[in-house]
Amino acid sequence: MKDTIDKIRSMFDGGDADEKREDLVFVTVPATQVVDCLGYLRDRAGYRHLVMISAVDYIERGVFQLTYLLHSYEKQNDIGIRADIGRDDASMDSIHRLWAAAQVYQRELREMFGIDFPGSPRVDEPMLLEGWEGIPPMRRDFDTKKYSEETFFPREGRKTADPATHMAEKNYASEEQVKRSVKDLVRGRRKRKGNDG
Amino acid sequence: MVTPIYIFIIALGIAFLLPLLERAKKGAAETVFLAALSGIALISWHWLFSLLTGRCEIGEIFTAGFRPPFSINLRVGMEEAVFTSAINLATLAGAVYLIRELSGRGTKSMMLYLLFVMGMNGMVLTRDIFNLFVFMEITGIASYALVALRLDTKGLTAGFKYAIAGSLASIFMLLGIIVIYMITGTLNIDSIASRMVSFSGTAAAGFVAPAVFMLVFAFMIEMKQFPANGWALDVYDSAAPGISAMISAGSAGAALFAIYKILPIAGEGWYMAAAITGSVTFVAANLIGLKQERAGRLLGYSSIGQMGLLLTVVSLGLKGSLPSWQLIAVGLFINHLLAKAGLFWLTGITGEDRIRNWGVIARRPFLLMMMGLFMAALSGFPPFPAFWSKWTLVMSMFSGGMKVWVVFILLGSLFEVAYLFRWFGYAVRGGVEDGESGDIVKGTPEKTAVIFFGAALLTAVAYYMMGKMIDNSTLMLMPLVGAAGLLLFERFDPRVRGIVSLAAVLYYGYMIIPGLSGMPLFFNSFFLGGGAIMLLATLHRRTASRGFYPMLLLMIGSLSALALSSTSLQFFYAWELMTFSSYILVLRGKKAMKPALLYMVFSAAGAYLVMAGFASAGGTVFGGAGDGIAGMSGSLQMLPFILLAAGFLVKVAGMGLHVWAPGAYAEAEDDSSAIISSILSKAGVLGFVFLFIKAGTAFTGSTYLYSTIGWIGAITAFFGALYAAMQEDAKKLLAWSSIGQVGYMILGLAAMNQIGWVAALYHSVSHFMFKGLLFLAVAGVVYRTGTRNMYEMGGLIKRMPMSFISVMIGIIALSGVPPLTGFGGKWLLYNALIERGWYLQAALAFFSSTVAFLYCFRLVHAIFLGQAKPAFRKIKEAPRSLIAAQYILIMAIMMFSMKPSILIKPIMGIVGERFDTLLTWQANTLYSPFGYWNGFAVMMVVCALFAILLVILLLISPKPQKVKQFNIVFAAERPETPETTHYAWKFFTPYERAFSGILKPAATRFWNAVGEWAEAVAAMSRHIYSGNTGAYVVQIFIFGILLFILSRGGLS
Amino acid sequence: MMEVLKQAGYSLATLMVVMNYGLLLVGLVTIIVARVHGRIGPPIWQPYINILKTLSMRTALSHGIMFYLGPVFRIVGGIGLLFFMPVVYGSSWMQNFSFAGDVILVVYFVFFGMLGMALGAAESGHPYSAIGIMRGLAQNTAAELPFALALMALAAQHQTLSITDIVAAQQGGIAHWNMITNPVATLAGMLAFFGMMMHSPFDVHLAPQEIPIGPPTEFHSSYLALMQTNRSIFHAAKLILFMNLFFGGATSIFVMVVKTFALLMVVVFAGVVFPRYRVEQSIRWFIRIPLAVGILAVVISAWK
Amino acid sequence: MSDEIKKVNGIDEGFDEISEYFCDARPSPVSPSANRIVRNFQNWAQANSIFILGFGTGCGAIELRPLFTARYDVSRYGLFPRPTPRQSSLFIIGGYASIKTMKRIIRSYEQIQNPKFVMGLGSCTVNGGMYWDSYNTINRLDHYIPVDVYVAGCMPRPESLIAGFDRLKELIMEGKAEGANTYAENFDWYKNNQKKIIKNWNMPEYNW
Repeated sequence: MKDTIDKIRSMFDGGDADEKREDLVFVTVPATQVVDCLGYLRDRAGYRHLVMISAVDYIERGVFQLTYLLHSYEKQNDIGIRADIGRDDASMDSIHRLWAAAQVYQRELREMFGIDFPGSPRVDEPMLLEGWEGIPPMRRDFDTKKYSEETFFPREGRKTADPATHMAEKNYASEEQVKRSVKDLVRGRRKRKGNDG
Repeated sequence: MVTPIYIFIIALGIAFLLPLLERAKKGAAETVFLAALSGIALISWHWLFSLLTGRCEIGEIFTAGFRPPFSINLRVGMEEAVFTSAINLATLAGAVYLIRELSGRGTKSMMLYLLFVMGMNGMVLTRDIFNLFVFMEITGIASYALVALRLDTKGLTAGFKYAIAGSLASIFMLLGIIVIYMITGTLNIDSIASRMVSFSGTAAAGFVAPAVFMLVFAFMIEMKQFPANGWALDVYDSAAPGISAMISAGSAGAALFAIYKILPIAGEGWYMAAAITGSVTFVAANLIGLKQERAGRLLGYSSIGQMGLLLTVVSLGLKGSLPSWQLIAVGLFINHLLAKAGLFWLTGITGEDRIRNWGVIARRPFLLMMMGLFMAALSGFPPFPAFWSKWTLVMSMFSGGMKVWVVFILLGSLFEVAYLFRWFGYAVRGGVEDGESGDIVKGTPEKTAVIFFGAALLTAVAYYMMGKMIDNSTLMLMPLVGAAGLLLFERFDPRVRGIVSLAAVLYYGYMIIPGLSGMPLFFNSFFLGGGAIMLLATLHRRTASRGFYPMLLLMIGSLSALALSSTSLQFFYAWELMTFSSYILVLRGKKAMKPALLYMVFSAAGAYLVMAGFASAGGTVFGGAGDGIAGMSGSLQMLPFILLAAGFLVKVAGMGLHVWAPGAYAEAEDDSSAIISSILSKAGVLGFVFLFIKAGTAFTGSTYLYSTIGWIGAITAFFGALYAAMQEDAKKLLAWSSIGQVGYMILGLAAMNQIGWVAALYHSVSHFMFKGLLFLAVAGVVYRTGTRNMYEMGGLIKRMPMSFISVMIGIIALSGVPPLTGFGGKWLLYNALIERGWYLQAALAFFSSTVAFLYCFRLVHAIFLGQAKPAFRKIKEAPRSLIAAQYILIMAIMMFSMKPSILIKPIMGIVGERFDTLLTWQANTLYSPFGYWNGFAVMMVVCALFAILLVILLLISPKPQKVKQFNIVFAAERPETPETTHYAWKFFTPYERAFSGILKPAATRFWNAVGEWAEAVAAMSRHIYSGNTGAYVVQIFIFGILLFILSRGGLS
Repeated sequence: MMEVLKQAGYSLATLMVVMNYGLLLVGLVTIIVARVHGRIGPPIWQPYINILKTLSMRTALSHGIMFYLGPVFRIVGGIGLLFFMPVVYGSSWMQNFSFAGDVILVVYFVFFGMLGMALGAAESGHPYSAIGIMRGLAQNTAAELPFALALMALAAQHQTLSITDIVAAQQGGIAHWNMITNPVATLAGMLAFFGMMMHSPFDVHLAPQEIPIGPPTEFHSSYLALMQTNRSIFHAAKLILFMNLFFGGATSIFVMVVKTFALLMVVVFAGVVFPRYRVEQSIRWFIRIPLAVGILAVVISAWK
Repeated sequence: MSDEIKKVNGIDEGFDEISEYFCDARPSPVSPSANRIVRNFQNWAQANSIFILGFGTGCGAIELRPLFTARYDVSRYGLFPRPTPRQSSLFIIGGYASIKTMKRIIRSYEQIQNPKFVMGLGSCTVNGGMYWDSYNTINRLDHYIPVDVYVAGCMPRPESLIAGFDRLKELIMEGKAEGANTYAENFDWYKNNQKKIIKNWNMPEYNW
């Protein structure tokens, strides 16, 4: 694992290793190096299994952070390759030639984040959002509540409440009474004590 | 009486004059040359005419005025006259055909040709053995030169090989002649024969045998006997086709005549040896012919085979084993002469040697017709001479107890049929493989004329022989006359031709049917009526359909003749005519080349079995359906029964012998399929009817034979239905269904009781109606959609409702569901089988009829129901004439369903008193010993119920919204495309899986293996002809040794 | 003419009896199956309510003329089957139109409805309908094989095909029933009976989870009402056929009810115990043991 | 359909799949029988024989299964599962409905014959439940198809469902469960709502 990380860092301009666990390490590499790096990991280092591809919208930094999580059956550990890509016209090299299964993740990322993977099969077909227009819904600048209220005829009378208070008031009123009076009692005694003292 | 010397004078004189004439005037040589040949021919015809009319006696001409042995004598007898006439006729025609090429080569070629003709005449005429040798040499040398005339390597080497073989033969002949002269002191053939006898037992007798051997050996080489015939094949292969024609037709004939003269000298011991050699050659040459791809060589094998057959006939005739052998020999010879020459000539016209490329001829209907005619003649189809000869030959051989010979001769003929029709198949359907010879074939006028002349002559001889051979020849000629008459209309619009044919069939039916009764009436009204309906259906044709109507008419006519026949020969004549015409009809289908060949080979094999059966039955009069014969005549024995039954089983496609049927039924043109499947398949049923009437049940082994046939029928019914359910092709499905349905008929007939026969005949009619209906409806659908794959169709009910109704009625009738006609047949059949005690067969038949539901449903579902395809969304209803024919059939079905008695009562009358009466009628109810059936009541109840319930549904149902094809509940989805929504392909897969154990095509594999085996043997044997001269010489010597051994065996 | 009308009236009466009996049977079977599951099940008259409910649907749609006629064909097949069969032996009014044909007619008439229904269902264009039909047809034909053999065994035994005569031959106590006199044929017939009744384990053609109820997927409203009615008639008619063939027929309605009920229970109990066969499995099953039994039956009966 | 298949089948430019393959008729309300006795009788039959088409869109579907088991056994009340919409009369939406699912719900709903009833199962069908602010699940089912009975809860127990069935039966008997007619009468409103969320509307206006 250590050797592999060193190799990545030396060969693919990797950044510092972010070791989450003994068997899970993340390394950030430049976006242009990702495909080579993954190819190396798959063919040379034994990380043959693509666990997933995910994205995080760091709107503050203006990037999407892509994470390719790989698993090695021999070494029984995982390496995550991270890469930052710009949020505007987000695009990334497709890795469906390395793992055919990657096309599903890439389709999903295209649909949910608007990250394009040119060349990936069926990448433009929606999986869930048939005929979606506008900002992809997983981007952080998409206001889902507003969208829902505008689109889905919200039912009147919905309000949010703290479940604990709500339950206490609605279902356990008498117990609450007792509790409160006990509290008051205790508080009063304290007060009195204080007064006394 | 013109003396034959003139022949030689003319030939020699003109030959010498030709160069002078050529100098004198350009073109005069050709005229004189042809005039000379005509003169020679006229002389021989004059003899023939005089001898036939009895105006003169047999002429003996003594050349030097002395009697033999002091001079050479010539004889002009009947045989000589016939042979010289035929040869001179052929050579004259051949000269006309060749005239351009001959004149192109200069006068020397014409001289050679004249010498060649003279030599052949001399071989026939002379009675002097040395003179015979001389003429043979003349012929030989002339022909080497003619073969090499092409001046290419092939021609020259072939000529060289010919010369080598010829000189070997000459050496032996000369040696033989010398020795014989030494012993007998004479060269006259007649006196040699008589003197030879007197030498037996003397010291000279030791010389006789070798001398005779050498003589016969030499002639055998000249006769190109197997295996000493490699050189001859190269000759046929490489000479110009016109020359090959002459060598094959003429010089081989002359050699045959020579050996006919020589054999008596050799003595009786040689007859058998010669006959065996001949038949071995016949079989071997035809077997090897199977693998031939080149037209010239193929015809060469055929020629050699024919010569072998002729040698067999002549030797056996001389031996005295074959009565009326002269007729056989002359028939075969003339047939061979004209047909073979005709085919060689055709080869010359097309200029195409590879038979795969013979598609070039397909665009010339006339030449194609000629080719078909010659093929038919060569394979021994009626009415050509070979048919009558072969029939007489087989008959006489059987009566002479020569059964093994029959087997070999029929086997050889079968091979010949196979390769000839393979070639014909390529010609009709093959197309052209490479573009180089793709242009249209053009014959020069004189070549075409010669071919036509040959065909006409052949037909004339056929007509003559037919008049001699067959009783009631006028009636038997009717189908041919009708077909020939229709040829005159070929230029007209197809619809005109169709209407003329229809009128012809109707008029013919109107003329003959009133005079009939019994089985002939039944089958004739069935064949002719059915034929008329089917003809009506063909009126939709817009394409040229050349030759379609004549052949159709011929087939319908021959079926009618079949039912009318009163002797075995008539029956067989009609049978063969039907086979040939239906073969042509099948071959007209677009992809029908292979199925048609298979059909032809199996039909021919079946026909030979039938012929052998007739022969083994001896002089039994067969046919005529035993009108007026009360009960069964019981005059057949086991062997003829088996042979005939086997022959008919081929025709009805009994399981195991069925491999031809699916292809033939399915690949024929769509409307022909209806005819072939619904009408023609009944010919076998008719055969069985006639056979069973003749055979009765009294002979030895009858119980087992009938139950065997019964089982075959039941198994056929079962597998037919099972395979039908697995087909993707609508026509194949119907084809398999037909095979199965005919199985029921055979089962019913084999039960040999009244109910069974009524069942079989009733089912025949019923099957004709519903299967014709289905095939016509499918024909309409295929015509419109352009595909036969059912899964490509679907939802056509909206576009073709009339066809849908036809198919629906058809399948209800077919599946045997009451109240339509199909049920009657099933009911009668089970009663018959129970009466016979055949319970297991009955259960199997029952099961088969339930399996029939599978394919019935599939047919209607995959084509008409389910999802409509966008490609067919604007398709039109089937053509009107097809629909009209279908609705006539529907009306008939409805009528017979409503009142089954109007069909069953007459059938009961026809079956008549042959069996104990088991069926009785009471009002509308038919009673059997076991049950009863009231078709009328059933129909009424069903109709009433249907009407009442429909009204109820209309009353209780809210007005339905009409929806379209995708308005289905598709698991909350919408169907993507009609193609993926229409469930039709491999419909009964689970069924196929469950029955996988018995669905293996065992019969097909078996017959494939037989075919491959035959081809492999042919391919192997073919390699002995390596083309190497040395090898050929070795073969000649090996042949000599074999012949020697054979003659020892024969002499002892 | 009067004769015919009288017969028609009688037959109608028979039809009413059998239809109600069949409906109650269907209800009862549902209850029995529920009890086996440990449930209470619907009331016994639930089939009536179901039919009334489907009849009270206010809309319907049609895929074409055959779709409309399919259920009619189906119910003609069911009623026809009943009409060509004597229901109660000796009863003057329950002979129906059995004079029109014998057992072969009856057996073939089973297919009439099946074929018509198949046409109707296929017209809907629904692939599941086609699959269901394929399965139903395939399985039914296989079941016919042992049945045909059993039938032939009976024909061999009694030398008749008339149902009335077969029933008549079985009169005079249980010892004369074909069940006793020809046990092998009865066994073959009963094995086929499982398939012909189309109960579990031979109900893959309906396969509700896989090809939503197969052939009738598209049928609804009044079409469905007709088919539900037919289901009861057809069920009862098939039971009566087997009762007549193997179990001595019936001399009164009471006997008919008892016998057919007992027969049905055999199938129902087998159905609740065994899981469903796939098509090729059931076909293979039919062409093994039942086929062998059937052949044995024919051989024994013919040999006698 | 891909262009290739179109070409193979000779489908020209003007070929419109929707109008070619689907019936384009609009639904029309069918009023119940005018005769009160007949109407009541029919309503009684409808109420006592309810064929359920269950649409297990969400977790709620798990609560449907126990209904048919020995413990709850709704067949006692004349309720039976039915796998095809054509023969069903009660449509149960078993939980949250995403937009993509809505398309299928609408299709199945329209394929049920009149009279038809809908039961919304679980809070998600009432107001979106815990997915109330999702970009992809609807909030109120009754804006898309008429709903007769809501059974609230997350998830409601089978007992609640049985209570819902009782309520439905009452409604049917009273003749108040006329969702199909409501739908036909307010067809345009429903279609507008549906089309607002379903962007690729590749089906006919009304799925017969």
